[in-house]
Amino acid sequence: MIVFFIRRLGQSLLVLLIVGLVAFSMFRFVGDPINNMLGQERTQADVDRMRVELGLDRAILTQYGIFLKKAVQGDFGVSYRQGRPVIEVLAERAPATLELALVSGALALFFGIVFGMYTAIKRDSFIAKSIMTASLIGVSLPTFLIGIALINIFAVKLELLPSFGRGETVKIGGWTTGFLTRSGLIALILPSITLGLYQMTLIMRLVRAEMLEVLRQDYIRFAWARGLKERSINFNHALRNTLVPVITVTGLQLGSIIAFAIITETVFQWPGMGLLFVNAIQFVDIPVMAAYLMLISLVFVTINLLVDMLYFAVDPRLRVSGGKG
Amino acid sequence: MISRISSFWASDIGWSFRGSPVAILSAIMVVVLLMAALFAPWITPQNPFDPSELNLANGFSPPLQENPFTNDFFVFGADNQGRDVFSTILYGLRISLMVGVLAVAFGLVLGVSLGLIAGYVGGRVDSIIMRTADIQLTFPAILIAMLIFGIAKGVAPIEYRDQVAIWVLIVAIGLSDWVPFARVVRGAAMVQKNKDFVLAAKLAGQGPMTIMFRHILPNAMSPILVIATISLALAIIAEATLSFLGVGAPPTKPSLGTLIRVGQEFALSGEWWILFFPALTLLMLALSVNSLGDWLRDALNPSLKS
Amino acid sequence: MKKPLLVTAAAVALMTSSAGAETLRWGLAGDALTLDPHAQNEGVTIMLQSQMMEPLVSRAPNGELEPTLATEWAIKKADPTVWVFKLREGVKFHDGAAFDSEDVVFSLNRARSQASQMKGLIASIAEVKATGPHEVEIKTKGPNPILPAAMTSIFMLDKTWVEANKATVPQNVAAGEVTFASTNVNGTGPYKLVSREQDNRTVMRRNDDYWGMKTFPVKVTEVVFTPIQNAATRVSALLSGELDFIQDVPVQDIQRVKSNAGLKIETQTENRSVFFGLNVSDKLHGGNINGKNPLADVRVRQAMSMAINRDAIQRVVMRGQSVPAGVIMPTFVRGWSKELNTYPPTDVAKIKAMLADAGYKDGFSIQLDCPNDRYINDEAICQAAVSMLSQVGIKVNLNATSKALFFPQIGKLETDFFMLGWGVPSYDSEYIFNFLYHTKSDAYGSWNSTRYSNPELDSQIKAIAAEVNLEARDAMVKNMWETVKKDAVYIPIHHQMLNWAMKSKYTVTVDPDNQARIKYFSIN
Amino acid sequence: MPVPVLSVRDLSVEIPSRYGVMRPVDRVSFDIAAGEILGVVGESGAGKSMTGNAVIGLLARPAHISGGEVWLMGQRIDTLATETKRRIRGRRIGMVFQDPLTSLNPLLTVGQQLTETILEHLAVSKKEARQRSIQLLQEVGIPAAAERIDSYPHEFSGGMRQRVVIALALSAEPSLVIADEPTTALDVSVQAQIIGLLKRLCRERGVAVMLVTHDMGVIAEAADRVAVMYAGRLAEIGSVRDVILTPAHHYARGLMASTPLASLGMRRLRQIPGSMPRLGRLPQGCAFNPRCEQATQRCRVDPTPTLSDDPNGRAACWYPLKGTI
Amino acid sequence: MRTPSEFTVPKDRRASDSLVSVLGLSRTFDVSPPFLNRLIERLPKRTLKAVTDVSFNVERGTVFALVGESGSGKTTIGRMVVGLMEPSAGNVLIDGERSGPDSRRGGVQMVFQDPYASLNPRWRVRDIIAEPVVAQGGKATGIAEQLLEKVGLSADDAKLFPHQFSGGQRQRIGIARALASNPKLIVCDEPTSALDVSVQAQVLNLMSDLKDEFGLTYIFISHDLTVVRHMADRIGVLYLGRLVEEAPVEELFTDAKHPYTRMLLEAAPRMDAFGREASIPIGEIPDPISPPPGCAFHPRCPLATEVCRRSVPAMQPVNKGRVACHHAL
Repeated sequence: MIVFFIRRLGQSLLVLLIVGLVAFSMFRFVGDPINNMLGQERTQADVDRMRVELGLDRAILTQYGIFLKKAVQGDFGVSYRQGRPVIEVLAERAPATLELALVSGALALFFGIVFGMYTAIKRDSFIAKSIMTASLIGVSLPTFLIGIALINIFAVKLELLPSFGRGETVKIGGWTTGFLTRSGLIALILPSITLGLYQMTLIMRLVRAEMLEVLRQDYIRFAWARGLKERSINFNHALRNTLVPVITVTGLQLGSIIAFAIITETVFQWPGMGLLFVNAIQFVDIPVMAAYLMLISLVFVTINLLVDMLYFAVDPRLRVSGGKG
Repeated sequence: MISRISSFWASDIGWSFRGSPVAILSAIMVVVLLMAALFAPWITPQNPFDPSELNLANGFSPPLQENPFTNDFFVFGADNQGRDVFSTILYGLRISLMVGVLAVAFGLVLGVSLGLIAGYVGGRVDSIIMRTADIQLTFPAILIAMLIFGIAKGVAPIEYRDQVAIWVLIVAIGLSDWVPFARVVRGAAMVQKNKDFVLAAKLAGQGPMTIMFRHILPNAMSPILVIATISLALAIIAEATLSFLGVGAPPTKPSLGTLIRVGQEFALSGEWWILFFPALTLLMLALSVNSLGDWLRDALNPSLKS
Repeated sequence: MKKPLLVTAAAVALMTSSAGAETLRWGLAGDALTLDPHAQNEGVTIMLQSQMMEPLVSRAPNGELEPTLATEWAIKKADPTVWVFKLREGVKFHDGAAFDSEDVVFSLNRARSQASQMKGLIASIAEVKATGPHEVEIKTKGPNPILPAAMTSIFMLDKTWVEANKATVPQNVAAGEVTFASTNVNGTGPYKLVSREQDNRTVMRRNDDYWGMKTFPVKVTEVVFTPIQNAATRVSALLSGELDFIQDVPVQDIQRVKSNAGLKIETQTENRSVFFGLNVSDKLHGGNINGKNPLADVRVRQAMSMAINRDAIQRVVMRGQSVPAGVIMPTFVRGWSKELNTYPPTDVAKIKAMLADAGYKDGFSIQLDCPNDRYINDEAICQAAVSMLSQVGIKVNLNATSKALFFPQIGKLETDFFMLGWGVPSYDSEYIFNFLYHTKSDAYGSWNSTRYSNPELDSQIKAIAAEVNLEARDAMVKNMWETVKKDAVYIPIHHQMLNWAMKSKYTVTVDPDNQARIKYFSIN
Repeated sequence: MPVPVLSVRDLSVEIPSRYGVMRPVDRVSFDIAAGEILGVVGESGAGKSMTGNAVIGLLARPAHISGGEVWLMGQRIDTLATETKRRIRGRRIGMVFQDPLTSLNPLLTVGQQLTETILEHLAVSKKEARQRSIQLLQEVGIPAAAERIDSYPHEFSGGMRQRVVIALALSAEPSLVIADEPTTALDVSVQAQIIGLLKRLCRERGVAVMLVTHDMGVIAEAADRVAVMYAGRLAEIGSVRDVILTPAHHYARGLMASTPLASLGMRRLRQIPGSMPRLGRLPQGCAFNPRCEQATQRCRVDPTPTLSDDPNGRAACWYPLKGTI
Repeated sequence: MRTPSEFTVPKDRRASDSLVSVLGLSRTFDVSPPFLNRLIERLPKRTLKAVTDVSFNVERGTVFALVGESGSGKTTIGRMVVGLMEPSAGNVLIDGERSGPDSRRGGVQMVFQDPYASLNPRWRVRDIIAEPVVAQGGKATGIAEQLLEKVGLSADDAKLFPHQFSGGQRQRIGIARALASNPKLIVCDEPTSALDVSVQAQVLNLMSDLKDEFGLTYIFISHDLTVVRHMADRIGVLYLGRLVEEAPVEELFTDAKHPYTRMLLEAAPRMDAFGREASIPIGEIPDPISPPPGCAFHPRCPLATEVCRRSVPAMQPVNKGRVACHHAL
């Protein structure tokens, strides 16, 4: 267990380093930040001076090295666009994204599992088939279109729900939460549906497929033969075994919710990290982009790690053999 | 060819196909859309990719109404550039399908090769490939595509950026797509390589390449096919999504996704047709490909057969 | 009208104090980059700051210069290089400190310092001197007749406050600096900062001690400023009643907003012209055609200009929300005239003849570089141009990219044919000539990517900068415009229109610089 | 004669398929008395497992009982409501599957699976259920049962697992146990142990056992009576000694003869030509007629013979054999 | 660790024509936990001895059977004989030549246990049968059809796919494939254990017939003593990777010397054993990763004494066979 953890940690660090390097070498192709940082009245001399000041004249590896050296000390630099420490900017934005991801993830997970189980158990029923077909629409239209459609229906036509933003937030320590106010909660509805729909469909399909696989296992038949209640068989036996393979994919899906939030946040003007990243790209705000990508990798790596830990908790077979390679 | 079709018709898969109206409907839809895309130049009244055929004065012509300035007539209306929406959809469908199919093909070839090697060779090679897959997953597909797009835009000679865009999309989407293929093929390879027919092949003196590609791969085709189908739908949608973030097909040669991105700007302004028809086409395409994939998944799963 | 329940709740929550509070919820595509007034010379940044801070002189929505923190200004009789500004008395900063000449000297020097982004605007200033508690003298390097106009976005800070908070140097992001002044404000303006989360929400409350309470309407008691990047979402929010005022309404949504009973649109031609630039040098960046650069031939350039059907662009792409242009100079700028603004009608036969005359009977191929996120419908305009040019035989390959990629390309002269928009904050032709027509060099012509170089014009540009005799100056300018128009270095397209959408109860004049200042909003 | 524990009368199972309706079980009748082991033999596809599944009510859709009756201790059970049927499973009929590896839920401890079954069927406390589980494990010969009860299935060897499965099948003291190829997956030495265990339990508890297997040796060792199935039909039924030594049905004779033991010392084994026909492609008349050396026109044309066509009631054959092989 | 025992066979047999010589064959597998685990959790390196020091001869034209329960190493030996696996120690000589990857050139073939897994479901029968020939670059025209008829199927079946055949028919196809490269030796790994009794008889008969017709030599791997008794000339009994007894078939069945062999014979179900109360074997096969010291069978052996716990018995000739037991019966 410990060994496994250490090995994973090592791999994670490596992943972070690689992601960082890849990201870094990509930035210079996104554009040139200097034009955005200097006004219309700048002269060529200003541009050249700025380039040197920002260190953009140096080799990519050198820039990356400097970035890493500072990053290790917790210094991710100052945002070109906002002129504030990147850490501060990210910390300010993180709650919005994380809360949105949490809610959409929970929605996706809950409905994904419920619908997935239902469509697997009642495979041939009309309702199950309808759910399957309806869910396809969730993955057959781009997220942004669904978001825009929801805004048009629920905000513009019905005037029921807000079309943008987080509503009122409450600050608790360094964390701003929208969970504690009515408007904050209501503002979550449309974006979390938009964001979660796609993931829900994927999870549902996965759960269904795995469940169908598990349902034909001998131990399920044996459970039937022992006269256990259907509920107990479906939940205690089938679902539990379904969850083992579902955990991995679901973990990654939840991770990608944060990445997908880029689009949802743009559509709903959700003041989270995704929107920050889009702004950063437009402005070529290299420190923010770098920190964001590293953060996303960190989230993924952490989720991966948690998923693996979860395996140990769920599957006793792994506990004995000392973990998989 | 005919015998192939008839043998398909008579097979278990064919039986399942005949019993599924959704599958039949989806297949018809896919075929119709494919044909429409393929024969677009002969079907459409206009080549929307040729700027000299466009007349700005036709801009925003509503469907089935004559444009008062030019007396032109458009079935699905015209867009903001005076392009015939119908023609543009068919041409856009071509781009979308091309991006989708080639991206999936790219991901498939990459994923299948790596998965086969990982599963068959095992050991350290397997670890390296699968850890690479983990890293790949760590980098969300959208971000990969955005960054690759950024790079290519920067690296490619300016003159070629337009053409490059499509290929970049293909590579970017394909690159974010290979992991599921690799995983499933690796799994299949690990199962199949211990099957006796592989031993028999080794005994016959077959080399690893023959064994991997002639023996193991054909037996992993079912899940590959299912993943490919679903990936195709996902790739087409991904292209549309990327287009929304400004990294899609160029506006002069729009894909369905680009059309939708452009069209959504007019969602509130009354020119519904610019968004509606492309979105409907995309929906139908993705829906029918997805439904086919769904059906295929169930039909090819021997465990579900009664 | 129905209001979203929760939106109302939010609004109520924000109206903290006085009864009869008037909250203006204001949406915009972008947000200010900083609150430090000298750190960024950027439109939205200046606009947001201008609600809370003030310059000596500002430009009223009608385009006239308006006394603000200075009540009078004039060139010193004895010395044409010295401007004397009389300061308004009794003005207080938000923290209660009095405003005086020390603050002006300090602020102007801060704005002129190395790290300041505003220094380019007032580069002509040689020295600032306090000549009394409410009088300052500004000495320029040479005579500068338009100095006050150049100072409309140089805001005044409280010296004591800045020094106490160690923000004496403007924030220098490049050096990784963060200053107190970039997130806090202590100005003299009509609104005080309540809270600010960048890119999310900035709340300002009326400064009831504002010196101009009687001069301006200042009816809005609270301003909630929300950047909403996605145009569709922004318009939706206005339509659903979640916003009261949005700038930059997409042209296609104007009709929709107008048709909404509670909303209206205010329109004004913007101080910004949009045009194409052409590489007029001997060498095409993309490689010469038959050993020559067709764009070097003035006949080709004129033919191309003629091929652009400005009226069609105006009607279809801009839906009428533009003024077709014959000159790359916004209509308010000194030097603009009707004759200059004329443009040739599109005549395909004539264009083809002109091209044939220049030796391009079968046309040629060229790439058009275009931003897709900078000007109103920039990409669509370029697409339309591609189509129009192709109809006269010029094959155009469109390269539309984000401004982050586009502007560096222009800066590095990696383009032959590009779109550009240009606003003139000084409302004077000299600004255009300086940046767009002067031979590209370290200090001049920094936006001239056409490789156009006319030594005679260059010397004229330097001459008008120092010419104090307005009549003589106007004549020179007219002459210069005729020269460049004849050379067809740029292909003018149009002057953009501004459309501000708001609740019908507001009355305001649209500012040509797109600088909304809430103090001008009156409420019926 | 006392009421048999299990009485199956003319049981038929049908599966609708694209090739028409298939009948994997066709009018099968037999009884099992308390304390008796009935061996059901036949080759794969003969319908022996399907019969077991039909008795316990575990047919997987679309297979269903299309005719006949199943009586358990004088109560008809095939027509019961789903819920009542469930209560019978495990409580009154226990079942043992072929592969002990897959019969147990890998994620639950052996104790959890045992107590779960006991609590489902018997009105005992959790503590008692656990106590009972330990007893059961002891009874089936698991050493240190009190400690092993909290182990997971993968921590047991194959033979031990099959013992656990038997304990599970017996946990609610059923009167009938259906053992479906319980030793096929086991090594010879372990197989002997499991057969010994089954026989002992049967004797000690007076349980009726339906032992489904393809191994004539196992039948000979364990069963009291034997039923031979061919192509879904009962070919022959009788005491083990009779059926093995003096088979009456030609198929049964061929089956016995083709075992290597029966042909000991012979150069070639006796063999039945051909193979069992696929369901849905059964020949007219006696299903065995294409492979039967003595088949006559009657065998090919007349309706399928049944046990009652044999004067001795042993073989479903028009020309039953007499005498030894 | 003892050196591989000097393999001795009775003098009169030495001159005989032996096709296969297995000499001191051993195979170990590394089943150690990964390096980092060993480092941190201080776990030792662990090896699984699948086969230890096994020697035997197979005469040309005879059937040599290897019997044993799971984990006895019989399949591993089979794979080493055909050259699919490299021995860790010892040699396999076929016709005097070392078996290895190069010996796969057709001289040795294999028939597999599971007729469903041993034929590639995506290949036509023709290609399956011809593969050993085609892979060596040989001409394969007509071979499949010819062999199909040899194994009792029809030449027309060559164009079909495996799933169109029953289990017995598939095993016939597997046999045809083994014959395609004209082998001297066929290793049959539980060729009938997946088949029904009546079909098993058919396949066993076919194998006997082919052996005579082609002059083949079989190494017959099985756990089913009755099948082995029918097919084999000589039998080797394996327990936990070691050969514990080797003898001609009749001698083994009538007069087994090793207690394990006896236990196996006793435990095997018999058709004449109605209601027999067999003496049930004690215990189970130990974990091959950590086998008991000394004679691996001692924990289950009724005859075990102190010496069995301490030392591994050497192979000793008895009558026409050999046995490795301190207390051979």
